[in-house]
Amino acid sequence: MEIFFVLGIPLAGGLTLALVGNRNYAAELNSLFSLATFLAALKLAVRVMDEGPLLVLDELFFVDPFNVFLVTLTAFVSFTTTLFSRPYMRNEQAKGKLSARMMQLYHSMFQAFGFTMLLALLTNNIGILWVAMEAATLTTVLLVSLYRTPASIEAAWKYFILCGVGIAQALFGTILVYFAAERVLGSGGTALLWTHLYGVKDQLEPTVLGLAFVFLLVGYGTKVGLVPLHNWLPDAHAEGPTPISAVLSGLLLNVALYAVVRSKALVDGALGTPLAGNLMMGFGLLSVVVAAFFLSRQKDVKRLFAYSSIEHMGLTTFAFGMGGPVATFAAMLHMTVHSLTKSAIFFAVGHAAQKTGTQVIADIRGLVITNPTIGWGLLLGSLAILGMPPFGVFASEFLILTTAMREHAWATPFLLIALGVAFAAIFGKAQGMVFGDTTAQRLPHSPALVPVFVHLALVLMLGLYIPPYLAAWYRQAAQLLG
Amino acid sequence: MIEAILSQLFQTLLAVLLAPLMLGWINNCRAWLQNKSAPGLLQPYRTLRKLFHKDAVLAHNASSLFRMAPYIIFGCMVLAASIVPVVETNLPFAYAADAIALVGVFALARVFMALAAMDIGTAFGSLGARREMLVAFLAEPALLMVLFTPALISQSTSLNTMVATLGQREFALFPSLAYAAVAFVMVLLAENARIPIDNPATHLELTMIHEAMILEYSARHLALMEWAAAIKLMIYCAIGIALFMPWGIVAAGSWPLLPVATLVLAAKLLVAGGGLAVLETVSAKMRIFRAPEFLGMAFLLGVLGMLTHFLLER
Amino acid sequence: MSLPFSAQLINLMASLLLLIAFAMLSQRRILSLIYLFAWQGAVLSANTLIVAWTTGQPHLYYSALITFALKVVALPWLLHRLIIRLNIKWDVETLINIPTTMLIGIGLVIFSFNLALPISQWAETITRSTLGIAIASVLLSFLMMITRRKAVPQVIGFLAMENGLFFAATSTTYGMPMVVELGIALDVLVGTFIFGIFFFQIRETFDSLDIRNLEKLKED
Amino acid sequence: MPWFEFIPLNIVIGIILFWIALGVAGLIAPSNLRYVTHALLPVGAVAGVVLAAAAFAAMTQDAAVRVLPLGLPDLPFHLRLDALSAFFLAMLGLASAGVSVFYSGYLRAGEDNSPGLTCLQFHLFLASMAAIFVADDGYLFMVAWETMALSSYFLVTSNHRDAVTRSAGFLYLLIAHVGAIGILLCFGVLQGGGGDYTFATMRLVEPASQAWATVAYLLALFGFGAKAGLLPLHVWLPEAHPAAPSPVSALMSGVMLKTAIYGLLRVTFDLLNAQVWWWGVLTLALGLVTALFGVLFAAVQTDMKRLLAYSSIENIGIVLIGIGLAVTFRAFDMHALAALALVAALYHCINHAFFKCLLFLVTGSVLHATNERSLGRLGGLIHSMPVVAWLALIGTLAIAGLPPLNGFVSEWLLLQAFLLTPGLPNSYLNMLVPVAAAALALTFALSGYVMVKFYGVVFLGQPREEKLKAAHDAGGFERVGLLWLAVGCVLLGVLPVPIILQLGTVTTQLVGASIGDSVVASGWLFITPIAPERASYSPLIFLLVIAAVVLLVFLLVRGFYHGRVRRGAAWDCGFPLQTARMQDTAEGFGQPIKQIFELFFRIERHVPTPFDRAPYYQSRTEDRLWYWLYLPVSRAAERLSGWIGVLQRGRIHIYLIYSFATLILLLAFAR
Repeated sequence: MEIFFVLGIPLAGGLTLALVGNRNYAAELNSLFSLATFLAALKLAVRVMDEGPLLVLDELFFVDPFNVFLVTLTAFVSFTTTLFSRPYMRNEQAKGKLSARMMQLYHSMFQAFGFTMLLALLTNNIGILWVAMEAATLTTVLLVSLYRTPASIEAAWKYFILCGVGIAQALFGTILVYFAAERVLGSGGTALLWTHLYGVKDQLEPTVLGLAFVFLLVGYGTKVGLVPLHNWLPDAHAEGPTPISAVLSGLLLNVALYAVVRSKALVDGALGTPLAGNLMMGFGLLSVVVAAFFLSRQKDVKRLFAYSSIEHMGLTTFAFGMGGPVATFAAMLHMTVHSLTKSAIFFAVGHAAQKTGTQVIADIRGLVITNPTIGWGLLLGSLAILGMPPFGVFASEFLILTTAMREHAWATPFLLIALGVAFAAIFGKAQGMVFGDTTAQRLPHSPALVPVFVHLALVLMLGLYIPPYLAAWYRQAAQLLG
Repeated sequence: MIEAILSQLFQTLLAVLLAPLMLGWINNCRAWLQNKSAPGLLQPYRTLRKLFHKDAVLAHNASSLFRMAPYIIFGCMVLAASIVPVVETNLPFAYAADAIALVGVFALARVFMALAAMDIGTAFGSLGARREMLVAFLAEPALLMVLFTPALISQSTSLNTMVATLGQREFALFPSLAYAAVAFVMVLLAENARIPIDNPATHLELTMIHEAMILEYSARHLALMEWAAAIKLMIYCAIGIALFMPWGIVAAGSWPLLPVATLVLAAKLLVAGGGLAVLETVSAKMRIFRAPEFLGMAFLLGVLGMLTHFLLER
Repeated sequence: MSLPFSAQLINLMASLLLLIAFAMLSQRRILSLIYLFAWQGAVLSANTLIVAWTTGQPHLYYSALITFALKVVALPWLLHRLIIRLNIKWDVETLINIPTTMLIGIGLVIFSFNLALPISQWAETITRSTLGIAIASVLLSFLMMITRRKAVPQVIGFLAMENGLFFAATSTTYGMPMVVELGIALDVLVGTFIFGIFFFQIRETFDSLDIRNLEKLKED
Repeated sequence: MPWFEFIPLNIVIGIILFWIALGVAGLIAPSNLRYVTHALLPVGAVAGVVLAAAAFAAMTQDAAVRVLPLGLPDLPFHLRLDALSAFFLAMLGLASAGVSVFYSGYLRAGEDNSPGLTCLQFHLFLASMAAIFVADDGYLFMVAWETMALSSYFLVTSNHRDAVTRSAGFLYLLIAHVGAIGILLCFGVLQGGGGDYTFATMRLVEPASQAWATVAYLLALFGFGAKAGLLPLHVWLPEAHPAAPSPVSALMSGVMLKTAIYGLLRVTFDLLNAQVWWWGVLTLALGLVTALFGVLFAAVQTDMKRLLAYSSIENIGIVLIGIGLAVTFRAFDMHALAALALVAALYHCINHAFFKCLLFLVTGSVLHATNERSLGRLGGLIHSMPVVAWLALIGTLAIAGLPPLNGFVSEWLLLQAFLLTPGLPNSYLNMLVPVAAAALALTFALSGYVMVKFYGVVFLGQPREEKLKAAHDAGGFERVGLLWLAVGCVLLGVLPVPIILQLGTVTTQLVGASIGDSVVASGWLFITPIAPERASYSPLIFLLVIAAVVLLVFLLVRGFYHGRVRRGAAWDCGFPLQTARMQDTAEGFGQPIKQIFELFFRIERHVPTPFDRAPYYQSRTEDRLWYWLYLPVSRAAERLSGWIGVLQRGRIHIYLIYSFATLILLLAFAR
């Protein structure tokens, strides 16, 4: 039952806001819908944890620990994002950057985007999954070009074309899977349902699934932002409004990765060879290294952290690729902490950029003096994302690195170098922005950064104490993925 | 127990009291060798007495450290004198410090002297202190190396055991000891501010090392400094003797043999003093920056001594 | 060899599709690109009809209908209006000159046939041999997107890729379930609308649809 | 086990939590100075003493273990308090007590961060170090380790308005982080697999092969070396220490560097089930180079805190020499000798903790009194701040390794260990030993040189600046802190035997032997590592004799002659005016070293010619390694990122080609 709320509320929200999104209470309404969604998601999660996986609406939707934790995460982060975006977007509007119609578009699309992601997570049908993923692109692409600046339009165009093309490959992959499954499950709906596919995964034709996985990996991998398919990501993050950057980084990438991981679980069963895992490890490692070296040359804050997202997605992909209970556990933990931390950072960055009126790193100085909350938020966030204990990111990196050292020692030198370079790059720039003397006056009112510190607090907690509930959650999910 | 204490006192006093005499003897030898009229053996004593009687003049800037230093330095030297087996081994105090600690004592004294020299804050005092430390940081490890060679031979760093093993052993040639001996002489010259490193008789500030450091001292402080220097020289000779010609040193408490030992010592000291005088006469003082080379050589010889020990004697 | 008539028809359609794909690859005029695109759609829906008729699967009729409505009528009309409004009929010369593109295209076709071979042997649909063509047409439209400099042809290439996929779906698996078909169709429609919006945005910001204006965001 | 027993481990945990609580309490009234300085910091100092007491109690008991319901689900925080941890905890407690008290006198309003924030960071720093010493699983260890790095980083950059400070902090945290990754990978090798990172398991796991064991050891050496300032990973040290507030530099130098030593010992002797003799030789060699390098650079510094920082590098090198010897001895199953070398190393650790903290605090007092860090502008402070000067003298003599103070004890033990190496069955090693011993001796002598320079230039002579005459002496809290540490130096120097006996338990735990029994062979008065006739040293007698003689001579002189004193001008050697600027400077002191050891330094001199309009002399001495290692690496990284940047030229066609090529390649690969 909750499932309908989880999906229905954002949908309804999207439609309502499409009508009233330009009113000045729209932002509150937006938060309200997201809150409701989040509560429903919680309820759903509790139920799943108690009663185990469930299938509804003749198997159209299914919920198991793996996706329900992502559902909750998604709902939560989009809720906090709405909290952040309320003052942020208002300021943008006040600055005259955005018209009322834009706000309308923004609000309704935000909800719609949430809906698509939840749909992608909850659906049992790989076809619908694809549809939802494509829809996610469609809903965000106009938001990326919201400001109508040449740069933003260019970014949106690239985003659209590259993701569109990528997703098209994913569709081909889906077709191939269906093609293979049909032989076993017979034509008709069931051949597209995860639940059934997993049941027969060892009978599926290996050659077909091998090809299928390649298409799926290239397709959804584009959305995950794996190098060399990542090129849309930094532009889209840098040019879109900050709340969108936050949800893109924090959520969309996760959902795409979710699709890849699901497919991997399927393909592994069929192939019996570590092909899928190796591919993912390869892509992951490449992404980590390349992104790390990109980091050191960034001049734009949001671009900087966009690349860091690529790096972390690479790390997560690498971990999933390694497989095994520890690595998978670590990977899921990393998904969680990354989306929490990264969105928090984007909140802080957004405020900083708004206050200083620039996204150029070199022009932002001494935030702790002008604006302590933002400054500390940004600094702690950067340190957290760099894997500094006691923040949670460290926990997952610890598990990933140690496991890699044990099972794939060849990869560790690259990881060592990449993490070192990434640290030098991000930390050097963050320090420069946060510390130092500044001519800027202390700003009259520093924004309430509740979401930032809520997220950081959560991440901190995950570093020191993972609630048994959550742990059980991860474990079951890890089991699910074999 | 009492005997031990007595013999300890005897040796210590012997060393402390005879030190100026030794100095006098060296000066005399040098005077003779250089066709000068000798000041007389007891001249150092007269000087000391005169100095003790004078009123001390302190620079305005002198701190209490400056006034303490002479006493501490003197104390160090006395301690050294009571550690080193000059005439007797197995002295009670000897266990309080071994060869390494002995080097430590000298270092302590030197540091205080250098600090005292810097205390006044005149150009020459600090310059002297710097030069002294420069000489020291090369001489000190060299001395350690010299001491390590016999330490390795006798499997011990305690001077007693060293002297005992070296003394009681049947006559055997130790090439390593030869190296050590040469190195030791060089260190001795450097540490006691003799030519070719320093000239005790100079009165040109720019060339001084030791003299420059005690430039500000007068009266009793100066006396103690001079005396300490004399004791130091004495001890060095004693160490050399104990290590490289250890025959005739008796165990503590054997009173009947004591006079003999003392005479033997006296004889050796005479020889050593003469030798020193000769060395100082035939060689000339070097520029200050030749000193590192000189001491580096000594250092090297010390290490070579140890190496040869490992190569040939095991 | 004697294939059933329907299979021959399907193969004919497939080869037509491939032919059109090549034609699009070599076409410089935008207007005729759109016509070609419409033709592709027509072939596609015809193919779907044939498959539906031979296999007697009702939902394929619907999807054939949708295809026709969407890809033969709606989208071409939409695009046509767009380029009339934006009055751009000509594409400037492509990135890589046409013959080279053709050669690469042929290479791709060989590659995809080899790729499809093991699968086709394993499959037993009457349309199995067309999988290779499906892959080929997808890759060809991909190539087309790469080589075009203006926005509109790129989009057409994108849609053509969609067609290829659709073809693959119908020919290899007798079509996806209805839900998915509808979803995909919806996405394509919306996508095209958004593309339309973009054309105007790009146009009014850069007063030209040349993608060379969209090369500012880069690492320097 | 009941939730709380009154055993040392629980007390230690309690102290850790208490410190954290104190830190948080600082945030209640962040800007209230008196609240922080007169309430929180002194209480923290008391906690330190308690910690030390608990640790001492623990050294005699056998290891206690406790698991906290925190950390990763499969890996709750494991804590363990054994002799090794206890020793380092004691060191931390004692040193931190002194520093905390000093800090409460040192902290000023308006400087750097708000007092409350500083208080938080400071106590987090202390707590994390304590946590490192009791951590018993890889995760907790790493968490504590990085927390320590982080908190100290914030303390270092507390004056972040200064660009130099910022870059120093950046360099520090960067190297710390890379080192941490090294340690992490080391744990990755040692782990039991299946997410089991407890030390208990690591102790049992046999390394897969000799090669893997070596990898683990080298990773540990790299990781911990980066924190300890082992060459060539030392560059952050002389930058970070001067930048930090003096009490922080004191803790970083005195205690934090020892956490690295602790970690190395823990891994090498406890967790890693393998012994290879050349590990020891490698460590020994690195230690020697580090020590010599450190002392040489200390000799040419003109900033008093930099000088002390380099001297820290030297002392760490000395400790590593001891560890290297121990590893080698143990590899040849000469456990007693390994114990001796280890005792020397550990004793030097605690010595260094005391005298280095003392000296850094002294620089703090001087800094506050004069606002000068440059040796070229100090001097003559013994007149204006006598208390600090005399306490500093103790530290100076101690660090210079002079008897009867504590520095000498460890040096003595270390040289003894060297003199015993002839027992080694490997002739090459026997050849190396004299050279190593020589280098060590040279290091000791040079440290004497450095310290005379330090003390003489700062406290003696005439004030080089007018304002120095107005310098005020340290305040009450500061004096207490200094006194505490100075007394520590003296006691450690004069009564070493009890501590060496305590160390027996540590060495027994690590190398299965102790020199305790032979030490007490001839009473508590004498240290006799092996046997009285082999070597013996009694600092107490040493001190008493000197004191007695001094007293006696003083009385005699006074008795027989007189104590009359007149004051007069200093002898000017015929130079009419002698100004304070004519004293020998720090530069001057460094000059001979530069000349003799020229190849170590990278010297840029500007010497004026007679024809200069505005003649000036300038000489910059830099670290060659910086130019040989660090700059090339960073340049390489830049170049690489330059190349990679080419990937993203902004052309969508190119991007499509990437996707296309990837697809084709993968398809070709997947068939």
